[in-house]
Amino acid sequence: MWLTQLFNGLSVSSILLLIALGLSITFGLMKIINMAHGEFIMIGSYAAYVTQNVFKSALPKSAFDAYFPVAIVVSFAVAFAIGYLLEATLIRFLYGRPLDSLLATWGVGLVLQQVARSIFGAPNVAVTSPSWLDGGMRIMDGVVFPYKRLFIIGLVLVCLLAMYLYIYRSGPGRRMRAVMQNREMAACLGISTRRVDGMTFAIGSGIAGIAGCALSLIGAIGPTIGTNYIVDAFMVVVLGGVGKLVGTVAGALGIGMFNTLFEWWSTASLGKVFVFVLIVAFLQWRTMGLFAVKTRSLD
Amino acid sequence: MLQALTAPRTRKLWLLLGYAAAAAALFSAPLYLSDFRLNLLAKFLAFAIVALGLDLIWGYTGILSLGHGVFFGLGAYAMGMHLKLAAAGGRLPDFMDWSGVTKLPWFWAPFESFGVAVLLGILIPAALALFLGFFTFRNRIRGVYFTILTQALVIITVTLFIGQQAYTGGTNGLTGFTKLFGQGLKTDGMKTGLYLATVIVLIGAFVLCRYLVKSRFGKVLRAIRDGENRVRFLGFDPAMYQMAAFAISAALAGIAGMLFVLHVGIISPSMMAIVPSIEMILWVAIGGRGALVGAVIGAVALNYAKSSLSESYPEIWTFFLGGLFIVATVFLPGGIVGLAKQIGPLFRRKEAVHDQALNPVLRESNRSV
Amino acid sequence: MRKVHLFKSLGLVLTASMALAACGGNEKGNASPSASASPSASASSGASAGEGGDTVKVGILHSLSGTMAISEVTVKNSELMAIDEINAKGGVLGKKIEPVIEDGASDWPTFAEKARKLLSEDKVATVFGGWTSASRKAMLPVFEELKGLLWYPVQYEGLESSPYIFYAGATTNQQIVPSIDYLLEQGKKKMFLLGSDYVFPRTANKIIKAQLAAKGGEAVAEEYTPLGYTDYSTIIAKIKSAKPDVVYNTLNGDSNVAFFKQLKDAGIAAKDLTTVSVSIAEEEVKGIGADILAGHLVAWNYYQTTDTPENKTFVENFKKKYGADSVTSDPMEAGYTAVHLWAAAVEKAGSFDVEKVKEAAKGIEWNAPEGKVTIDGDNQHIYKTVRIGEIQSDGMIKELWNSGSPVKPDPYLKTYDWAKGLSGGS
Amino acid sequence: MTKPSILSCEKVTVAFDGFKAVQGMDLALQPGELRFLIGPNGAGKTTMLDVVCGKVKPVSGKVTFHAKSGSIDITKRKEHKIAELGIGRKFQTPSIFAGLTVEENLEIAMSQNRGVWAALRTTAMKKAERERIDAELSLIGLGDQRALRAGRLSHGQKQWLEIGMMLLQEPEILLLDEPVAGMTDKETEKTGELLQEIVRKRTVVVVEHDMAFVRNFASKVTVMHEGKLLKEGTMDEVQRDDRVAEVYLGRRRDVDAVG
Repeated sequence: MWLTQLFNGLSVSSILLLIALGLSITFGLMKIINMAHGEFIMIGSYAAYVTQNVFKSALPKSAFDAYFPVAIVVSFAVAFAIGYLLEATLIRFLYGRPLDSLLATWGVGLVLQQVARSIFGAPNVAVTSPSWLDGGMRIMDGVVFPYKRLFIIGLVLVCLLAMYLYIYRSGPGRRMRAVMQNREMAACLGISTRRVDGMTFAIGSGIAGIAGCALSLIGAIGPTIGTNYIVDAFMVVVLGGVGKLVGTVAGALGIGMFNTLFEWWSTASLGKVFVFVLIVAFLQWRTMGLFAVKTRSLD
Repeated sequence: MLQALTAPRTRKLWLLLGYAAAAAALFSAPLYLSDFRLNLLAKFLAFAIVALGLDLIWGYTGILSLGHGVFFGLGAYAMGMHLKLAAAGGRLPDFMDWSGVTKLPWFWAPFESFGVAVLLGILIPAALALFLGFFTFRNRIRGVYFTILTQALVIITVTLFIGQQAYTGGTNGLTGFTKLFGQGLKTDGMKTGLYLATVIVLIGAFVLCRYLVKSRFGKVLRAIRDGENRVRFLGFDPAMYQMAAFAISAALAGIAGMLFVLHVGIISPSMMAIVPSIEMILWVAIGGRGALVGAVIGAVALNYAKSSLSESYPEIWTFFLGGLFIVATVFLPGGIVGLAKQIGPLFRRKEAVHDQALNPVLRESNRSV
Repeated sequence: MRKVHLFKSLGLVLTASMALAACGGNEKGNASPSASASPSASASSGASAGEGGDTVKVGILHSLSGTMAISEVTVKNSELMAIDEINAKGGVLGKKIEPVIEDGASDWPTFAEKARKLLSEDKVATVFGGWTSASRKAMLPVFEELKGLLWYPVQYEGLESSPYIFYAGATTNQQIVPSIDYLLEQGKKKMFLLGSDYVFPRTANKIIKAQLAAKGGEAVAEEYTPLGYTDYSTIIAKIKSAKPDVVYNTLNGDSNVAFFKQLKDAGIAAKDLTTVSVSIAEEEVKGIGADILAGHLVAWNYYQTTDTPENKTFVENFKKKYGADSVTSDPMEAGYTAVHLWAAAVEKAGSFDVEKVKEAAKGIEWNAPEGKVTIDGDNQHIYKTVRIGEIQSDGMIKELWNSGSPVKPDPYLKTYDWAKGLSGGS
Repeated sequence: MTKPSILSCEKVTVAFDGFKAVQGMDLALQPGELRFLIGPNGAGKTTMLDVVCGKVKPVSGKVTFHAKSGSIDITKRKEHKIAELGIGRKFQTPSIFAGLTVEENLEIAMSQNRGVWAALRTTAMKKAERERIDAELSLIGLGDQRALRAGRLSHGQKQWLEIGMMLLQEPEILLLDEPVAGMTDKETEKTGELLQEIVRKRTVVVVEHDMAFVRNFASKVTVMHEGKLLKEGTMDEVQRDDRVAEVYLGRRRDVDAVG
């Protein structure tokens, strides 16, 4: 049983990480308190839904299983594009005003929900998962690791690796870090901060889109699903320490593991309460999260 | 002529005149508003009291709390418990009966008395704020960390209230109130009375906040907003001031919650959740943070907009509401009051009020990460 | 800082008077603001108030935004369709019904506010609305105070009988109690009770536990997850280790999607473990995926496949109006039936007066899509046929068992010996 | 030089993430002394001030404040307590309260009962307080700007306002971090005058880069390098020292964050 629970903990952590990764960019690096992050996850889910429908209606049945990889790309692309658009029209007015960004993106979230409702209707829609993700790996009697869960864990690792390489090992990533750390200096060095900002926000949104696509495998797809994830995503990023990729990973693992553990011992509701009490208590001790960036400035 | 109007002495007169006119308009509202609209207005005015408290902690002290729904809810539950007991008339409240509770829980008993209920409706939120503030402010948790922490508080409280259905009424909350002071809650006299009581409490809260803001306490709060550490090196303990402001703010939210229950007749955990808590912040943001009048205007105007938009466009009104938030926060960073300040100089033909007059408030209320 | 006060005060007066004036203005004729509204909303904008002229206003109050919109919007649609049908036949008492649509926004105080608005501003003859118990509980005092009429279309936890509410959905003895009996008869005695953490599941499970205790069954575990919960891996692990015969599922909304998807992934199919759900109807099946739900059981009073002539027309008309791939479900049928029952009661009373309609409604029979329904005059609930169904891979639900005849509603379970003490003194 | 010191730091070591910004530093101040703390970037000067005012806690070492009321170990106190005891600190960047008026800034800074209750009860300034502030305003030359928001002052005016605040705070020891940085010559001159005024009544430590400015004052200079004490003495002595010359003129080191 402990093996199943360990796996479940890992699985929950991977999902938390997936929903928080995009936010660790838009919030962690750009300091935009993006309350519309959940809605980008929703966009990803709907993109998966639309891709599936296109495959269903336009392509032979045998090709259907291939829709999912395509859906991941489509989800990323759609969320990326909407993110880019949002940055260009709205977010760029909000740099250096994190709390204003909270309020404005809250409004964006409301609008996006209503857009989804107008396009796809209020009820939930269903995505049929590809057959190669059905079933699970039988470890031993009674212990099954579902393929979807394994797939999500793998997907998270891939996203994480890609993000790491992009941020820390590529030219655009270096420019991105330069802009996020010192905007004026970067501008002086000839970096187009406008373009970097746009790209960064779009990438963060795109990753949220991937999360939405993956979550369509195990959860609901509806206009308001974003609200189910948004608070958890913020908790993960904050617990880990804003602006630290490794912190986000640790935050996700911590919350995921403890949540599974507490839920197993008590009930889902109490487990949730425990985890949040723990987060509050933990932040008292490490006030800037697990991996804090130390600064010497006065405020 | 305009210059004469704005001379220092007449300025004060105009201000007083403005307040007097507003008060007169509010006090006479029962004469020209229908029952339904009066009830709505009463609810908005209750919200304005929360907004005042929020402005104190956010606009003046620079601490953004996304957990005021909890304080509001605790006050509301205190009043709700009293009303529930009054409605039960000595028997167990109906939901307890169904949940298998046979005896009134000890912590319900004090709420039998109206006075105690009101007192607890103020003290419990304040005490919780002090408790949370004692740790967080002393540990110098601030900015976005504090904000997220208050969200955690919301989740914890809401989950607990829902889970303890036998004692709190669960998701349904408390409703089905009938009596207050032995009188019917739904009589015309009672409704008008409750409305007027709300106006009086609002004016009281406004006067209190104004006093606080003008006192040296208020100056220290603003100093903390501008530079918390700097205040520390002047020999003040910012944590104590933040705790005090947070507790006062929470108490105001509790008072608002109590009035809300009296007008609306229901309190449920959903009123304490994240969404209402964020909406409360929006009232202050749109009204104009760092200006008490702004908080009141924001709460009333935004709720009025929400009500009328959803009445006129029930299926797509969230489009407009969302759009309003976006436009207001991006293009009206000073809120309605800020707009007035910007328009003001056009009429005055004096040196234009530079952005900076407002900037510190915005910058510091934004300072977080 | 200096001369700002003047403008502050001006702004204060301006806003206050603006708000008040607008409030006041709106009160006189609600027609004006909605004139330019969307097509369905503009239906509400008539020159007449209440039952003046040749129309009569009724309120439609469901969540059109927020988390509950996923369920409630379709009920609104079926209610509007019923209104259209009645209007096409000449209306009630010769007057066309004019729906006034309001959004409860998944927020209970908003339900109360809008109910009050419908009754006191629009002066509607009756209101159809609500879904969650919380929204009904929030509206109840308003309807009792203003002596308005509410038709509530969803199955619920019972223990209520307001003189101003007609309960068109099932109460516990028309859904949960017979479904447990059915399971026990099938020899399934060990039950795992899983629900969302709110009032309906907790009350339902309390009843189930009493019933099981009296009839030789056993509740092996009772688990609640917060509303909107999305990860059921731990719950599924708990189910595996408890090894029940049945999972009795009272989860709500998005949680159902997550639970069933993850149950299937964990390698548990319907043939391995029976689940009975009371909040999953055709509409929800569509949102979860029929491939995932096929074989699982549900308990309701109506399915799209229910074989009555009335249902054939109902489904046909609904598809015609809302698209060929739309489905009908129990709450939609209940909302539709409620509108027709009200119209019948009005015709019988010869008046829109609430008290007269209430009096006339007693004992009214109507051939609904679910079969014959009768209003129980004692508690304003409705006699309904109970049906256990199995979800098919095409998304439809096949009836496995039914109660044969409509069951008399008993919201307080007074006629069940084992339920003594459940509803306490009230 | 045998007067009892008012402040003594012994073997103070400060570490940030393993990096030792200050290592075994000793520093003793006589009452009424004006001491300059100089050294290249990264020498640990500002960190030393941070230790004395409580902003940074040393990993080892002792800092003792010999106040009139007795000796107190600073390292165990919180910042606001240290400030209450009489150690004032002016930071490198002017950190006045931008949202408050000049007058309000001074009002807050003034030595007073700093408890919440006292602040809650105070609505207007007493006559004595007003007079103190008026005097201060004319000293720092901001009388005309008293009702102006401090955020709208020029850079130099902000520095003076802050010095004025420090004076009203009436500390026994005043720690100044680069008071003339970024000032015009004229402003620097005026600041020098202010400083002379300040020194008359209290002990002052100044961190400064501007050697010309330091030379205006005939007082003791402490040179720090790589977190350690390099040389202590008069300006002339220090300038003649070979090691000091090497540090300043020799190989330029890369400047890290600790400056």
